[in-house]
Amino acid sequence: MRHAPMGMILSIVALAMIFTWANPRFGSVENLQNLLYQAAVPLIVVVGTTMVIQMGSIDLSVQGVMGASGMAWILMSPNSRVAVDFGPWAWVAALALGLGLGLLAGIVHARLKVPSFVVTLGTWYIGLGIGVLLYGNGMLPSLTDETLARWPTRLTFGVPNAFWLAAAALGLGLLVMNHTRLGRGILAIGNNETIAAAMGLPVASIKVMAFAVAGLLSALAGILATMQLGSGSPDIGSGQLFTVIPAAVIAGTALSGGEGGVIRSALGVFLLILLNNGLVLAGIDPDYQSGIFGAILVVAIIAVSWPLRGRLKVAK
Amino acid sequence: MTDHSELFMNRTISGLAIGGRLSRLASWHVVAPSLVFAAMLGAVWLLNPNYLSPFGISIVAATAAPILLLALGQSIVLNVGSIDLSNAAASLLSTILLAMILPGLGVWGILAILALVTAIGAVNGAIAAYAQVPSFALTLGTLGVLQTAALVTSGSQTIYLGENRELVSALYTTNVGFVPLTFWLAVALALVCWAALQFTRAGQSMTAMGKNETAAILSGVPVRGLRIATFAVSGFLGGVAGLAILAQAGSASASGIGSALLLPGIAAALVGGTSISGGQTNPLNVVFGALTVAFVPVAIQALGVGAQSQSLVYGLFIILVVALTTTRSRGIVIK
Amino acid sequence: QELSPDEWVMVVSVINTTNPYMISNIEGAQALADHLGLPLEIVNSNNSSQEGISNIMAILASGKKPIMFVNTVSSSDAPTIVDAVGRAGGYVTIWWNKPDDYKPWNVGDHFVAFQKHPGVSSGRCGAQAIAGALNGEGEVVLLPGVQDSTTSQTRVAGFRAEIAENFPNIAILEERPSNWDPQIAARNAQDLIVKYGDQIDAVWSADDAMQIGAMQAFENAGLLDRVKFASDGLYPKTLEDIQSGRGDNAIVGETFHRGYMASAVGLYTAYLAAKGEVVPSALPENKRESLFDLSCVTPDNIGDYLQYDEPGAPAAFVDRLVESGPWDAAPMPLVGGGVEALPES
Amino acid sequence: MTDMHPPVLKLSHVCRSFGPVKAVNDVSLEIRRGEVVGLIGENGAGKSTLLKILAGIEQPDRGEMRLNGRPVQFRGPRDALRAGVGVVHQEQSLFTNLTIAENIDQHSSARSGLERAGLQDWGRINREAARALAKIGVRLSPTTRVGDLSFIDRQMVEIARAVCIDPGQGATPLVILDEPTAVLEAAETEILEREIRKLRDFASVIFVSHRLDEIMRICDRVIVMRSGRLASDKPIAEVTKDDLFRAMADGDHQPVAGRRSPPAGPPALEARGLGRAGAFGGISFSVRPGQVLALVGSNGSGCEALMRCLYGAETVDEGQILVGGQAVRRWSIRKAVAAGLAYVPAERKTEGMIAGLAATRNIALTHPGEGAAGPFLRPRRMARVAQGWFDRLEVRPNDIHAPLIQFSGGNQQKVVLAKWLNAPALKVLLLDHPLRGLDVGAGAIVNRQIRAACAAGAAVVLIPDTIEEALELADDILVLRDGRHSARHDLAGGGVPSIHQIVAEMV
Ligand SMILES: Nc1ncnc2c1ncn2[C@@H]1O[C@H](COP(=O)(O)OP(=O)(O)OP(=O)(O)O)[C@@H](O)[C@H]1O
Ligand SMILES: Nc1ncnc2c1ncn2[C@@H]1O[C@H](COP(=O)(O)OP(=O)(O)OP(=O)(O)O)[C@@H](O)[C@H]1O
Ligand SMILES: [Mg+2]
Ligand SMILES: [Mg+2]
Repeated sequence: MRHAPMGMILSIVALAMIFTWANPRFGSVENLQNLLYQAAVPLIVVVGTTMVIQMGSIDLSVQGVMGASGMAWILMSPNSRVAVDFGPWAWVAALALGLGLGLLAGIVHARLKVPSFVVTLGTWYIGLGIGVLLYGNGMLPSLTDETLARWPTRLTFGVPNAFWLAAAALGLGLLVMNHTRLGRGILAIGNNETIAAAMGLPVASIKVMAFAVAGLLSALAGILATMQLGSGSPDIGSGQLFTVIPAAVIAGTALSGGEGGVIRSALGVFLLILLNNGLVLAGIDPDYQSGIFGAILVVAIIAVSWPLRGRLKVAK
Repeated sequence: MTDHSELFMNRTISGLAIGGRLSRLASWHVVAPSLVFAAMLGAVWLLNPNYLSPFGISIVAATAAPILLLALGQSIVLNVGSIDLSNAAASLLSTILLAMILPGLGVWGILAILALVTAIGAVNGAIAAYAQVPSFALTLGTLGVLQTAALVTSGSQTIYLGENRELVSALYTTNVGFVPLTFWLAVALALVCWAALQFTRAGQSMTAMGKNETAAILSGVPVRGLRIATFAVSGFLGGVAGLAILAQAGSASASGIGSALLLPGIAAALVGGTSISGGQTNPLNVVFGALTVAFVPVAIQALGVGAQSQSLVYGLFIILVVALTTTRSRGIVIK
Repeated sequence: QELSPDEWVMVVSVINTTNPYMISNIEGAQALADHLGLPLEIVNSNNSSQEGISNIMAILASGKKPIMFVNTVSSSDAPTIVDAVGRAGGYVTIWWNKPDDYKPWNVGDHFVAFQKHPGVSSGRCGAQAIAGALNGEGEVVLLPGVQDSTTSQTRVAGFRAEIAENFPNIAILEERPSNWDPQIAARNAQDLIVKYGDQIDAVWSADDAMQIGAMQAFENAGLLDRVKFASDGLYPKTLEDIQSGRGDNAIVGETFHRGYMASAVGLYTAYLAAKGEVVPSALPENKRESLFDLSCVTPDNIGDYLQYDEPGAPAAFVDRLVESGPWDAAPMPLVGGGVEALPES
Repeated sequence: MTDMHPPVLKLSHVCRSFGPVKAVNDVSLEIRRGEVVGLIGENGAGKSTLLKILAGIEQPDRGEMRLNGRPVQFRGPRDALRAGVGVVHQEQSLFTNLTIAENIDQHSSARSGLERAGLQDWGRINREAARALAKIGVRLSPTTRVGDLSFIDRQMVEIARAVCIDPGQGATPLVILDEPTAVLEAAETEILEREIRKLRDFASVIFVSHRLDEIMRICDRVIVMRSGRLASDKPIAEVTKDDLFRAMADGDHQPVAGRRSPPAGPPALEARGLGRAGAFGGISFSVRPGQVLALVGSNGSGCEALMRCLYGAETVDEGQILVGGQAVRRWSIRKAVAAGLAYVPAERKTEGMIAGLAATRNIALTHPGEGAAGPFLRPRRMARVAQGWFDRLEVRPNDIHAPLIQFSGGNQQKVVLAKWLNAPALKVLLLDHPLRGLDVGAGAIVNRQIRAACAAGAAVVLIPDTIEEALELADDILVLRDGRHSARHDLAGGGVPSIHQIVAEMV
């Protein structure tokens, strides 16, 4: 699957051409900015998701973590519910919450040896629960600080700030995966965990750190999504999981680990965001939207896998 | 790692081997699902014995039935190393279709729908087998397609089953030992699945395939056919789950119960000791997995947890239960 | 003969515990339970039929008899829940969603009633408000809720009927169902802004949660000042926006109904049946499948409704309710019954 | 010269059991500085287990271990690496998705400033790897992905990794090689031998092999294990090959039955002008029932690809395969198995067996025989079938229900063979390195079974470990060079070539 990016890029270009043909506004600068803006949150999430998948584990907790940290952030930032402003401490607290949930997942998974699928299903609900508890019975907290609320949409060099934040997360992901011992350790574990342990890699610590980074990034995404919406909700992450995992998978990040990369997953996110946006712009009947989405997903992965078929190939 | 069911396979054993056999039988992951469930029952009984009244039991069993059916299909698919994310959607679609055609076609309608969802499963399997795409991604796509199919065939309406209702509702209203027939049907199917895995060539080959597919291919195991068959079974069991849901609900809609059964189904399979990386499942333990998953809300209720803390406690519970039931033999990689 | 708190429990089942409407549901149930001296259990469905039913079942399994108000996640949940409540020896009122053919009088006394606010009049309120603000001419986009929800469907039908009947110069550009979810609404709104540019004159949403998301999207695009909004529910945030005149008085129409009223009325109906003061099978059909009055709110008459959000309003409402009975408590008298007839459009 | 240093390794009364199996039973030994010690023993004697204890993968149940005079207790492989123990495991253990350099770096303890900050110092890693590769005379680019390497090249990377273990402050590293030569060809074995001799300057070496010649050439001392115990420990000068045989073996092994003259008759398997792009081309041969054909060629000559094509596991681009005189169409593994072909792959763990599945079930996987009635299994008869094979092949331990992973390599191979021998009508047996990692006794058992299969009318195509093996077993030898037919020898017909001659034809 190491040659997938070209296929991804071609699919994106092909889709873009079809959609532009269906509605010329698709290619407008305004829509490109819109796409970058919409892609920002899943892009941040997908960096962490990809790391975890490359390690051969899976992280289902993103929506819960987003909900918890989004709520924590808005309640500590200038908002309509409580008159407080902890400034940067709101960020610190919200990110720490995400980091904590990631650490919890990582530790339970790596030390207690519980499959990551279940642990992160658990932390998903825990995060959601924290979000719900923070929400309490009060009224909807909305951002009262104009500067903060406008920050994600504001353009810097023609690109929305939200996307710059995502780009920074992508850069971090690339740095970690290609130039740190943590990243290379993640790849080694994804390739063969037994060997990694036999080679004396600190497998458990690497796993914990990978989940921690994923939790941190989900928290960042939760903050950004809250800022984008202008108000807080424990459900702020809803739907993200079913964007980022397909994105990583169609981009060739094998769920068995060891393969893929953040750049590819990012392309996967763009493909899905573009698909959704294009279907709206093309005026597809909403009844059929998830069906078309699913069908294209199926066709896309078949197209990616078809040339790689082989008698002894194992695709799980 | 060892397979306790080997016990049933050979009675001509030497004294030394008996010891090994016994320790295999008693190994924790084999007994864990039932013990964990029993422990939960015990704890709830201590908190409030009312929950274990015949009525309480019948309610838990009724809730567990569709979860169990989906979990069975899922564990069969997990056993070959794949995953079926579309089984709950297939089940939902079958509920809707059943509600639509049962009044006209009666029993034939049931058979037709079961055949249809089995075919849908087989198509999933065929694509996975012949295009060699990862099932996770593939069935995520099918999930979307099936959701749309449910929405479109129901015309975005709730379909209320009027005529011929008794054909399915009897499954729910008939109780055997406080427990509705739907649950016993699911248990019977679990037995069939267990026997099929243990005592048929296909079942044995599926397990082999889940443990090492390359070696299975090179051993001449028909992996494509088996993958298609597994997904078909998953589809079929999804259809039966649809039947159980309709028996209980008497109505169906695209966002109704069933749409959210995917994760409970997977959780039940895992709590039942099925390995997410393939090659290990025991359908009989999945019964306890499903009961546990259905019982967790009751346990939370019995603990007196407030509505706002429910998610949090549920999350902790899932982790705890699976932590107790996971197989951790040396050398096994937990992903 | 009062009902014993050892034998009976009041249950309010809500779709989640963060939506303002649902929070209000809980407040109403609490106020009534306090008034009647019964314990209250809260069920959180977490937006999922499966979880809702599981949690309700868990409460039923406790052995106490339930007096229940259920805000169903999906219409098809109703029969399952009603059946289980019957087996538990309790009484239930279903709010908002049930299959049209599923009639309380065909089921039994334990299915006390089905109650809702009419969606058609809600849609009509929104259409009138928007048409008025646009002087009868302009282009609108619609953000319905979950596609197979009757609540959303009836509201959309009402909106479309009102426009078709009375406002020939208002054009509906597009419908984008947004799942009652502010974020999906915001995303769809963004895409629609790109698609239609400044063609859009007004946005109608099937509930305030989605309107909040849509307004944010238009604000981000710098278009909030020139687009009008109407929706259903008058959430606190919406009330605040109307009062502050956000976006050059962007919100032009709302409907008024409060969650605490719905839950108090529903629970009280079931309570009366449990107590035997009302025999459901002896009631006329429109009291078992009931439509309550819904008020249209505009920035002009909003002052009339502020009293219902004062602290203590739920308790005051419960007092009125117990005095006047469930079908005649201001400001939501029973006005009709049966399946809501969709207007031809 | 008297050695002033404490022994590099000293084991006292080390034990390790797996359930009832005493894999390592009260072993005490010393390895001195600069010594190369051979470790031999039958399959299942406990060699790998002992080495795993040294590598920190297994913990001893009892006994003491001292490295360079200090008592050590390894909680994991990391501790062992830190203490200076480097290992080439019996199974390959490389990360196929990483570069050669990164794999080699796993054993190095050098850390630059960049790395102490958690960053990957590609410069240092690549430089050091290049040095390690040059040290053992392998020309590979350190930045190549290991997944892109051939099997042999990977083995060389493993060795490079083990030899770059860092001595640390004054301490002598211990390099452990668990059957490193089992998968190597003659030329590479020579390189390895040279390298091991060089290691003497700064390290001690434990070297496991079933090839006694190698042991005699390389080692200073040889330790023999039998059933988990130390059976003999003598300087190489004091032993002969025969002594070693006797020390290893529990009993006498019957010699392989002599070569029979091949029966006349139609060929069971025939290749006509077979070719596959990038692997081999223009290959023609035929093999008759009862006949053994050996495919001989050096690393990369295309033998293994050819065998996979015959089995239908790979597609051919040109030519024809004929089975029982009939040209096959749309050939596949399933059809091959149905036609009575059997294939024992070289990579046993990953391709040959289902490690987690019980031995009975591995045997019943393809041809359950009387173990099944139609689609149904008959567990009791399945067990009887398995027990029959366990007895015939002398599989140890004698527990047919144990998962295959719990058997030693040689015993696993016997079970793999049993799976195929259980075929009701075995026509062609395709054997890729069937004796890889087997001891002399097990090898003899396997060879006897191959002969028996021939006698029963099966044709055998064999890729042998060594040319000696080919000369011993085969009726016909086909030599391949760079995927092309290079020579053919009809041994049964009388023309027995010398090893030299065949080597010359190979390169
Ligand atoms: N400076 C370097 N020296 C040696 N090898 C390197 C160096 N940088 C990267 N590599 C190796 O080359 C491979 C390709 O690296 P690259 O940065 O292109 O990653 P990638 O496969 O494109 O993943 P991604 O999608 O995350 O960018 C990596 O797997 C790494 O092992
Ligand atoms: N993980 C394990 N569980 C159970 N038994 C084991 C395990 N590992 C090894 N054994 C048993 O311990 C004994 C020694 O095995 P070991 O692998 O050390 O043999 P070996 O001398 O290396 O043989 P070979 O030459 O075939 O590699 C064997 O009987 C084997 O079955
Ligand atoms: Mg790159
Ligand atoms: Mg060994």
